[in-house]
Amino acid sequence: MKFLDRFFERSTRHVASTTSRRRFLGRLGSFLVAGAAMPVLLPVDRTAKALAAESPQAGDPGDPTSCDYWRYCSVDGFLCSCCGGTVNSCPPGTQGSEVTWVGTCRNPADGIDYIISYNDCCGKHSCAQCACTRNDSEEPMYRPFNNNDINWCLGADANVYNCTVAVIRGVAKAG
Amino acid sequence: MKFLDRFFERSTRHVASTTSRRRFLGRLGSFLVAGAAMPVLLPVDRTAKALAAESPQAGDPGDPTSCDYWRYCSVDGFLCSCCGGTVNSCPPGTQGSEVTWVGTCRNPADGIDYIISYNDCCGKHSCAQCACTRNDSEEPMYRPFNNNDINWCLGADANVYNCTVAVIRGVAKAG
Amino acid sequence: MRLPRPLCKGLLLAAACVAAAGTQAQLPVEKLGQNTTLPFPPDPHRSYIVDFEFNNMVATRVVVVDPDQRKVLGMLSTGGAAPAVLSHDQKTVYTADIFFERYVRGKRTDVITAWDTSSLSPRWEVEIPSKRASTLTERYGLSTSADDRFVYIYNFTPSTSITVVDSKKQEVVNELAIPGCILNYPAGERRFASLCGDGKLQVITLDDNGQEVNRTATRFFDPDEEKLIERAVGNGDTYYFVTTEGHVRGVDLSGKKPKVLPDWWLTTKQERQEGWAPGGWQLMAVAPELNRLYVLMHPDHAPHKWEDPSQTIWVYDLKTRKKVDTMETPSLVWSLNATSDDKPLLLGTNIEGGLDIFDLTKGEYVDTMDGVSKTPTLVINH
Amino acid sequence: MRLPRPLCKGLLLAAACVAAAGTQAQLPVEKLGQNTTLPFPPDPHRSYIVDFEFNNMVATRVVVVDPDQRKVLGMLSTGGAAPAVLSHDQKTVYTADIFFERYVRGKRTDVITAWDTSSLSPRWEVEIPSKRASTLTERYGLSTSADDRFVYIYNFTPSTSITVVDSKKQEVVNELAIPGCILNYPAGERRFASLCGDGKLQVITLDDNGQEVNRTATRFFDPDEEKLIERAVGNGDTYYFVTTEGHVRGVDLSGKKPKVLPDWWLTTKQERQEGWAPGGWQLMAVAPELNRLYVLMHPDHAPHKWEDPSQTIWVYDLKTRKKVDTMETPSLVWSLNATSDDKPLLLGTNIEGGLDIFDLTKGEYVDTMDGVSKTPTLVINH
Repeated sequence: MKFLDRFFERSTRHVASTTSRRRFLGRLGSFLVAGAAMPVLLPVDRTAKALAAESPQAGDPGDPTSCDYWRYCSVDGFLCSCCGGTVNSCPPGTQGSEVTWVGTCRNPADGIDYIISYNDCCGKHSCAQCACTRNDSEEPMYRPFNNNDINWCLGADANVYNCTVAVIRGVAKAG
Repeated sequence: MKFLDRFFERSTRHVASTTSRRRFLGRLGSFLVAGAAMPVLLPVDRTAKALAAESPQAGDPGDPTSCDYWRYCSVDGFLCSCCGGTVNSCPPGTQGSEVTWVGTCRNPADGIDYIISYNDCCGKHSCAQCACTRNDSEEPMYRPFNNNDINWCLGADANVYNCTVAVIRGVAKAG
Repeated sequence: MRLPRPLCKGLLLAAACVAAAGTQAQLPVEKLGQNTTLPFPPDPHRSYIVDFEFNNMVATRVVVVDPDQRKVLGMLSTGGAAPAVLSHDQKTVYTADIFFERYVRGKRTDVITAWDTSSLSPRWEVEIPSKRASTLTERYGLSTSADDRFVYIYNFTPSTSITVVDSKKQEVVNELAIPGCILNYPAGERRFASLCGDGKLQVITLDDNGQEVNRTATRFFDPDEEKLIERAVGNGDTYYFVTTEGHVRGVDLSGKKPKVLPDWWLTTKQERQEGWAPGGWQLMAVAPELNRLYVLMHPDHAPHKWEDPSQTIWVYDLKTRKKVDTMETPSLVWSLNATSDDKPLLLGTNIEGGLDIFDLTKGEYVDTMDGVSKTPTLVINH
Repeated sequence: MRLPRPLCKGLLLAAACVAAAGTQAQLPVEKLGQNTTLPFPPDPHRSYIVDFEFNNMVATRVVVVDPDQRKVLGMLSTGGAAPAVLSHDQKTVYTADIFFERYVRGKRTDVITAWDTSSLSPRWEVEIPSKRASTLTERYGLSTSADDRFVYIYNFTPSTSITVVDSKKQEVVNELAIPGCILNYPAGERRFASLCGDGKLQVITLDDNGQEVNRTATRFFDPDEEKLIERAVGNGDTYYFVTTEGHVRGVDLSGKKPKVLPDWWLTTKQERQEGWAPGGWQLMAVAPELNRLYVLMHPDHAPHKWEDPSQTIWVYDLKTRKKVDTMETPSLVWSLNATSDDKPLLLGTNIEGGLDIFDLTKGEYVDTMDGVSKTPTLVINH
């Protein structure tokens, strides 16, 4: 799909590292859709970006500078890992927003669904590196805390968006 | 030259429609370089952009939305003809700068060298259409009124650059 | 002797003048043209592309184009990825701008800017509370009453509310809390709806001073059963919403209480089984004179694709609710809008910044204006 | 039991933990990291890319990168295509910003912003006269005295002058008219030169209060005979200028009066006949520890190509003034800079926004960081 290489990058095999929307809906709405297929777990290729990657932990596989990385299953923006920050810390001189949206992503290493908060880092303008959009556990805007089309810098001193981090906030569901 | 298609557009045959720097230097500095070759006059292809072009006058050949157009021999910026203006008028809502730089361009129709003022239109940000850079009669910055690396919106209410027009101000030298 | 060109024209000595041009006729000295204006009323196909400038998002723009001539007519410079809406009288573009004193920091100022559609210059501005929702630009974040008296601005802090600006007084006259609800779908002169997280549609009615006189909440959909995309399309006071699976829910807001219309599907059961579903940003458009609905459709539906662009547009008759046509484009289109005249165009912003043009009389893709914008989130028309 | 990962590390139970991870060990809950800082002193290869953002030019940036790790370290958000310069003590990046109240209109405010090189946050700012030259960013539009006490800002209105900011007092202490001359090439603690349209080099000496105590003008070149590109390269107090044809003119500014150095050519007569000449934006760089000069060269010289990018870099020994090497890169490079350490890199901004990296110890192109900026006019290093 040529879309992937242009407007926004997106994992070509992102199904591998994420859980399905139905599963997520189920968790939130106490409503489990029968037959939601378990996604096939594929290995994530890190070789291409090895130099730029942060040191991976065992149990947290993948390249945090790649849109493929499992935690980015519902990210929509620039990856702070490519902007001078890390997967869970803001770049120098930016301020992390204290309000945020959350997604649920499956870690392919342990099969566990984690609650990930996508905090926006703010106060400098668009980093414009590693644009990544993945909507796996996104909801329409009437469920704002699960929506990634909002500039969440509203929780910072200036609502000017620089990039997004992906912070593990807990376990949604054991694998 | 792949440069032409990327960073800035520039006429691939711009020599055709312009006079040489030496000739221009000669005019300004009362100093005529012997042997400055007369550029070969090639036809300018307008077919590709026919739909977007303004009506050409006889005697003023070429497409004012193309970097090839003879008057643009020393332009460096966005062509107002592509931005809602024309070859010599500013787009709606922008203000023309009253100070400007000039170049000397040869009109291939009559072989005359014209003095062209490149007025910048200001008060909106970069038009970002038809980027064009041609330095044929440009001088270093210590001759600022012949330099196109300056944002000439300094002569407008706000020095915010939108695009550039090319206005005939007189004849530099008959062909 | 060199005949100046205006003289040539005046004397109608065409042959002589061409000859003169061929030898030594000089082009006349010119003046710099200023104060260019666009004609009024605007051509019905004139299009305004809301450009998010995602790689910048501080200084952003609306690009004004003539899709028939494939010509850029000008632009508006906006602040902070401002939403834009056109007044019904065609005279004004409203943008809801956010400005920071040091562009990315310092004092924040939110304003409504009223731009003249002919001069493309600001006619007036009014400062509004610094609460404007900052989202990937979508419709109904900013709207106007049918008589253009009121401008409604959607706020998200993350509390949600609507700022009401009186365009006659040029001042803020109200801020209405809409807890749990989002956006403002305008209806008539004094009414707007908001879509709520509990599946209801809330409708607020104002008086001529912008004060609330009525508020209702009507069950509309079940958010635990389906995802109803908030990026609806309006046709007069009727709005069409669609779910991520292709289930259409319409509502008529012309009366005191919303009238929920019979629901229907974009797809047959077989098409759904084949994997067809809608997707895109502003994924639906209506051409009112044709009474047709245009929807970006995907052949390989998956839940996470609901905001993806597409090269395929399905066409529906809104009376029969049947699919009547398909259009294809070489670009990946993300947002649609149709013009409201009787020879309408469908405009689609593609993901490379271009504008795809479809002739709806012929029912086909015509051309693409490449590179007219950077991150075009929406296209709007008079 | 699921061992939290920190516990795994603490107990050094590597094998057990890996096993646990393979089964059901959970990743620990994390906190959002804030207040990230870069190490001080900075790595000698740290590079600052001045990004003009030509398609926007209102909200602009400086991108900070580690070229060895090919890593973006952060960015500064600047206003109005601000020039940037580094203090000699490595603690500060100065930018000369222009802000408009409504981004493209309204009240203009010019400031010098002093950014901390570790926190990449503004430490202080001082308002300066609204005269700052607005040009395609080039060196010596903004510079600092050797002791970092004074910051010199080049003004163009089109009258030319230099605003002097005292970084200790954090205030403007002087504005010096430099009629007919441009830029500020700093020398020593209290001196700067300007290049004049009459071919002279003007040198102004200040006292500790920023007041002028001496001004000289020295004949340097003949502007009717040659075009001397103002985008010189400095090596301590010595500056190298080059003409569009490749004629090098050096000047030593360390003394009271400028000492013009013997001129020389980048090319042999034969190379000139073959069409070799320099071209580019910041087309020259010096690696002081190697005492070498690097110049972007064109094989097909024509007068209008003097600002064109190139894939070819010629290397000169500054002592012998002889060409000693050639480097080639796959990109079209527009602006150069070399680091000042003893294992220097040459950095080149290419016209697609990338940064080309050359290892000067090996004398070869190493790699390109693609897409790290939009319109990179300059790269600067500590």
